[in-house]
Amino acid sequence: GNEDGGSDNENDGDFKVGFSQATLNHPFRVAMVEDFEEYLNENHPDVEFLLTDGEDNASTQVSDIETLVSQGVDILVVSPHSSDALTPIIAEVMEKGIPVITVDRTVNTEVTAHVGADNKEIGQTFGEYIADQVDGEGNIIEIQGTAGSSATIERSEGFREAIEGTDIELIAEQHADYLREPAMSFMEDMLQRFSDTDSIQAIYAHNDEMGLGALDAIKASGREGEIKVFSIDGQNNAFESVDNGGLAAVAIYPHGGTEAAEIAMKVLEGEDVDEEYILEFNIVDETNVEEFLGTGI
Amino acid sequence: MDNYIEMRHISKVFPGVKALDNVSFSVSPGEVHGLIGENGAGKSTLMKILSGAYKKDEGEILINNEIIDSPNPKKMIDLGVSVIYQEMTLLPHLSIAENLFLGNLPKTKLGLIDWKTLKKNSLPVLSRVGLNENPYTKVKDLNVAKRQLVEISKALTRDAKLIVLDEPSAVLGGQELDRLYSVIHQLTKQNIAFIYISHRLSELFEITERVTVLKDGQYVGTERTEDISTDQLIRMMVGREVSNIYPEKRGKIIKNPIIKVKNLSRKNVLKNINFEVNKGEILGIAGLEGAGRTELLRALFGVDSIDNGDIYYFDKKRKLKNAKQAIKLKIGFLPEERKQDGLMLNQSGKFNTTIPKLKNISYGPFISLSKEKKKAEYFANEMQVRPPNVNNTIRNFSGGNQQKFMFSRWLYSNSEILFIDEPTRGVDVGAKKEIYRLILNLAKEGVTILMVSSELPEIIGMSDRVLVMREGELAGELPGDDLSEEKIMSYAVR
Amino acid sequence: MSVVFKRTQNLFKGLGIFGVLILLIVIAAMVSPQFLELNNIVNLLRQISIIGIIAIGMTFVILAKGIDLSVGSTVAVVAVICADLFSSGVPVFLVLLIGLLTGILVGSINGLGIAIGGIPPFVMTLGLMVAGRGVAMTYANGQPISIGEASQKISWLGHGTVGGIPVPVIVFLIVIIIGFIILKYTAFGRAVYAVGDNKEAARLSGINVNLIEFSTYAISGLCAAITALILLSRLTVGEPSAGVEYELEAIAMVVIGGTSLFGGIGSVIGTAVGASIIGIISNVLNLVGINPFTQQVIKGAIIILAVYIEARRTRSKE
Amino acid sequence: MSVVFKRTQNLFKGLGIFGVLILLIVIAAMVSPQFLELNNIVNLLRQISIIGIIAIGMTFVILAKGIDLSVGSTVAVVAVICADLFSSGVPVFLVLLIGLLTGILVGSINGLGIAIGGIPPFVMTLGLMVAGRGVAMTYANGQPISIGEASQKISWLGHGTVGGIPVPVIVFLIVIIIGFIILKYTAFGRAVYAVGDNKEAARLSGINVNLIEFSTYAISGLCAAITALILLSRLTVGEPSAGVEYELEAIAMVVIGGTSLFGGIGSVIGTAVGASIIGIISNVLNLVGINPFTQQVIKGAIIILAVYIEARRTRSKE
Ligand SMILES: Nc1ncnc2c1ncn2[C@@H]1O[C@H](COP(=O)(O)OP(=O)(O)OP(=O)(O)O)[C@@H](O)[C@H]1O
Ligand SMILES: Nc1ncnc2c1ncn2[C@@H]1O[C@H](COP(=O)(O)OP(=O)(O)OP(=O)(O)O)[C@@H](O)[C@H]1O
Ligand SMILES: [Mg+2]
Ligand SMILES: [Mg+2]
Repeated sequence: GNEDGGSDNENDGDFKVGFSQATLNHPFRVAMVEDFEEYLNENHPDVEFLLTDGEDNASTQVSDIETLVSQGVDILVVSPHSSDALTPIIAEVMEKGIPVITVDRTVNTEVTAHVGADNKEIGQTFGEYIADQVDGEGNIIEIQGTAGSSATIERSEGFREAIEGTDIELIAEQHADYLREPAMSFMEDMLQRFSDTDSIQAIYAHNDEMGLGALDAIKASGREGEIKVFSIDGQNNAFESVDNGGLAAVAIYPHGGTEAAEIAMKVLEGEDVDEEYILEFNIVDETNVEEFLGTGI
Repeated sequence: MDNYIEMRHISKVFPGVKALDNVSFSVSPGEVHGLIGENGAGKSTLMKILSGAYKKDEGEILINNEIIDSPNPKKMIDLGVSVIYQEMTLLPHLSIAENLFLGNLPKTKLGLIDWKTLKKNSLPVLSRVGLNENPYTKVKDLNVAKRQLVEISKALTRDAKLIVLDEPSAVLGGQELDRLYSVIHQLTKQNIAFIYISHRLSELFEITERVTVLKDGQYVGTERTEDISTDQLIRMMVGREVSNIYPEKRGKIIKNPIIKVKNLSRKNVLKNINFEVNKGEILGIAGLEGAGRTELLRALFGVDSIDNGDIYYFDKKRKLKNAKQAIKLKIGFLPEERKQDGLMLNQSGKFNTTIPKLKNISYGPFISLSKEKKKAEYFANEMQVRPPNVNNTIRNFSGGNQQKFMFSRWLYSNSEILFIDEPTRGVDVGAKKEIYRLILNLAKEGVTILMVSSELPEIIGMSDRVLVMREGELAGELPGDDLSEEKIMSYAVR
Repeated sequence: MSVVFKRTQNLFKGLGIFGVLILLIVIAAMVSPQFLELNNIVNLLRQISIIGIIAIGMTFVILAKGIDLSVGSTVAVVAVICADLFSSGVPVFLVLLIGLLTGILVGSINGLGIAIGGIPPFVMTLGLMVAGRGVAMTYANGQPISIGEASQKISWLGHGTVGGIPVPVIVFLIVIIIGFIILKYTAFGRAVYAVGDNKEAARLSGINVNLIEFSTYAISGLCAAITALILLSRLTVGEPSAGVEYELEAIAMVVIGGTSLFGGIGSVIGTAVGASIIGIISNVLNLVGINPFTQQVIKGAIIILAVYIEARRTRSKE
Repeated sequence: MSVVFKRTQNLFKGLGIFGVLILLIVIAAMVSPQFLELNNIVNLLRQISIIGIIAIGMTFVILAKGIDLSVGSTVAVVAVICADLFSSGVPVFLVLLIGLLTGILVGSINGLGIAIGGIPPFVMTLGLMVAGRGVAMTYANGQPISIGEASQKISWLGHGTVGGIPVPVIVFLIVIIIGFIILKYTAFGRAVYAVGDNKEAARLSGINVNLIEFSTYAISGLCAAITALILLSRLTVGEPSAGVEYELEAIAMVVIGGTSLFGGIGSVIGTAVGASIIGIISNVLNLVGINPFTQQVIKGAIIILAVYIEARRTRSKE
């Protein structure tokens, strides 16, 4: 039984917030959770916070949510592994009267609120920006995240839509699991395959780690003047790299951890919230990098 | 007399070895047919071809005068040929009953295994070989002798018309052998034939009607046992005279105890054992199966803990904790079950020879491969290993030759004390004689030897003194010049 | 006496890791009051079922001295194909059948390569793990495939309950019981043990070793397919990335349950216990609300400890 | 005659999977003109080195009939700790030393649990794999730790070259050579084979079986640490998620190289060949520019095929 909302002057200590994270094997995901928890600690230190790690596996995340519900959470915050797979369980939770906030990724059922940026939109906007940076023509290599993950799919789709109709050619692609080392190895192979000068204009990497890995490979080959590297997320070391003339630009993908925490508390305290909270995103390049140094994840 | 089974012009080549070269022979129904030859002569290979386990390169197999094309194990079993291999082929983690009927388990109407019937069917078969065990006992919990009996029972369950016994006496002792003989005798009356492989020629005279001899993969001849003498058989096998396989005994051994055992006890297996062994002495240890002889050697070698008592080596009390310490004291141990406890089967002959003392072939920390080969070859040569290639994997050597490598190992290690458990199991006459000569020479050079054996002639022929064990106790001691089977047995059973 | 002694000893030995499980349950109940609530137990059982079913198939493979790394990819292949069929409106019954057959097919490819081709199981199933993932990804173009309308029709498989027990749990139990009966009461089952124990000896006893080996992989593929279908019902999408690392977890369940990776020793009951142990650890750590990173540390430690206790006990008896 | 015959045959047998490697190289050169370019070869070798070094350590473990699933997590633990030390300005030499010792320590924990505790290697190292990952994540708080200024000072390890050969490749070669010498020319190496072949016989031959088993895990941990340090130099960050699935790839290299998972048979040269085969497949598929999903299908197929060819050849000789 859920004690529906609670009375007005209820103490924070009675609240139990459950957060189901799709995976913690990624800095972006960790930062989201950390900011969320930090907000609670600072503003509502008595709220009980439960966190689960879906281990990059939809079915594990479904189990996690079941466990959180059986622990009697008053609100469920979910950063879904993938939209469709989490839809049934979230619908189930909503039916039980437990409010649900989705972060970063939506599901195909009604939820109390959604917080997040739109991966596809970022892919598209960033794609247009990149197209602009290479003057609308040339060869680009895409380094994708984990195969089949929705961030990968959407970041790729948006990007492809953006460059469609331009003279830009996508000459190679590979999955590097959002990790630096595989991206670096792949880039090394590509530098062999396209060994002629000016045969590659830019690299589009689905996250900063991979972008930095590719950049290292390019530097090692001495072709850094020739190839521009673009990446997404907004890690501090990526900003530093932009500042030092490494990465050409970084699209900040806001994770919305803090915002989600704010909204969650509002819901618990019975306030009205918007159904959708779309986060703004920024593109950081040498022109504006200074304001962002140190603000990243 | 019609032949039940006939093998014609069989040849088989292994990489580098012609194991069988145009061998023909036949067995009649109800006959016990001996098959003998030196280690590596090709006996086991011939039987593996008969069972369908190996493919022959040339030749044909006939059963009841019909050619069997492409024999395989299942087919040959169905045709009534059961082979009990030298290396046992029971499944240790399954029960006796399952091993007996594997491939032919009784089923209920639902098609499930009928465990009750399985047990019921097992009991009479087991009693036919005199094995008094719960059929649900796992085979791994049985000792070698009992396992061998299970193997024989297994053949019985398959309505075998021909049972091949590849060196049963290599694992069975006196009592079990007697029981086996009587089982064989019974079965031949029911027209079941046997092929009996053995290196103990005396057995052949006891139970076989005919004997076929192989040498170096070739057929030498088949003789009626009544018509031939031991010496003639040996000549056929070895190609020369081998007389008097036991060497001349020496006189009295000077009292100079190298090992002193005082009040040695180990829970349930060894009870308050006291004795001494003198330098250069060959001390025989006799007893029935399960008397605790193996356990005694293991305890002395430091690989089984002892509950009570002291052991002195070279006049110093020591409590050996593992084989390493024993080897450091220049003690060597030839275990009874060489495959389980002795050999690294996937490694080469030279590897197996040199493993306990790699220092002897090393320069500083590094092994010299040429030294390794030279040393191993030297001892393989001493032991007359066949084929004499120490680079070959141990697995591919015949049983007797594997044992020779075990001897090589401890000779190579310069052992001053040697514990040998059943030293000549599966070893051919020629090699046996070599081994006996070798043991005696070692003793003459001052090596102290404890020899456990179930073969009484061996104990009598070799020992300077004999200890008889019974149920974990020392039942008696006999001087070397006053030994007879009767005397030993009178202590062993009571 | 000796027989009675052996018997009780065997019983105790059979209890072995089961005793560790009971210990774990007691501890879990102590640290978390919710643990023993019916809801949570049902939950827990359902969670275990998913990989547990695969682990039962894996038990057959490992008993016969093999290993199957391809189960996770098999799940993905079956999931995307069936999702596609569902979304094209193919009747439920037919899709389920095709799904199971696909699983058996993948298993059979493993079986052929290993039993006939003589390829070491690790390499063969690793190859199929990599290739299978590629097939699933290619088939689905890297995207999850929604089963669409069909989600209603097969919802019973993942979400239904019978007498309060979730259908996946019932399926798991059935798989365990069938597995138990096959291994203990059929000639095939005994042959699996025989092959794992000593291949050569099994061959010489007239067992068709190739056929037995082949069959264990087909069974493993079938079990993976069952899991895929349950997942499909629960998630309503077939993800080409489904089942990643399932092979490791399934093998862990089997091995923690006391089955030897060197073949011939073990049982499906052990595997069920192993699955429960792994499931309980995750569940209770989540219930207590421990930080996920710390959870991993504790989880690893408990796995080691559980098997250590069992190893100690077994050893001290000798 | 017979001896000469045996010799050539042994040589050929030694060639075995090496022959498959040569075949693969020929095919690679045919399908991609860039493949044989010096640059690419250097590249390829460097890529192989990372996991190849781990695979050499793994060879020791597997030869002694063990398995080490914890290598990937060991890489992560060493990487984050050393990154942290680097960023705190600890001298390079000291950090490297601490890194290597940490690797040996993790390996030693495995070794203790297995050799003394009697825990099956799969479970022990799986437990440490899970727990180790948790430790790395906790230590780094889930975020990559940058090595900061130190990146200049250890750049030589990941990026340097000696006579045109990258340092990681040189390290890999040294590890191979040392591994080869130990296994072939030292008493310890012999003991590893003996233990893997027949533990009881090894014990009765005076080998300290526990010590040998223990040491193989320590060696494996050391190798994982070497890889971690090279990665750290190459990536300039210590990622707590580094090394995921390295264990699988390392074991694959060992097994493809002909080492038996049942112990006692194999060599580091085989492993080096296995590593090369895996490396070449990825490299050439990238060079040819095949779709990533299709790449997986082809990669899996080639792995199976390579070992199948070898299995065929070995078998047909019998
Ligand atoms: N699998 C194999 N591979 C290679 N050579 C083999 C193999 N099996 C047997 N040989 C060789 O074939 C020959 C005959 O061996 P076999 O085992 O038949 O001898 P045996 O007469 O049974 O000897 P023993 O009395 O010692 O058991 C030997 O030279 C042996 O080394
Ligand atoms: N692994 C074991 N498990 C249980 N009992 C054992 C085991 N090994 C030996 N025994 C028992 O210990 C006693 C002594 O056995 P041991 O092998 O020392 O006898 P032995 O005189 O050497 O006889 P054998 O000729 O059979 O080797 C026997 O009662 C035997 O059944
Ligand atoms: Mg033989
Ligand atoms: Mg004995």
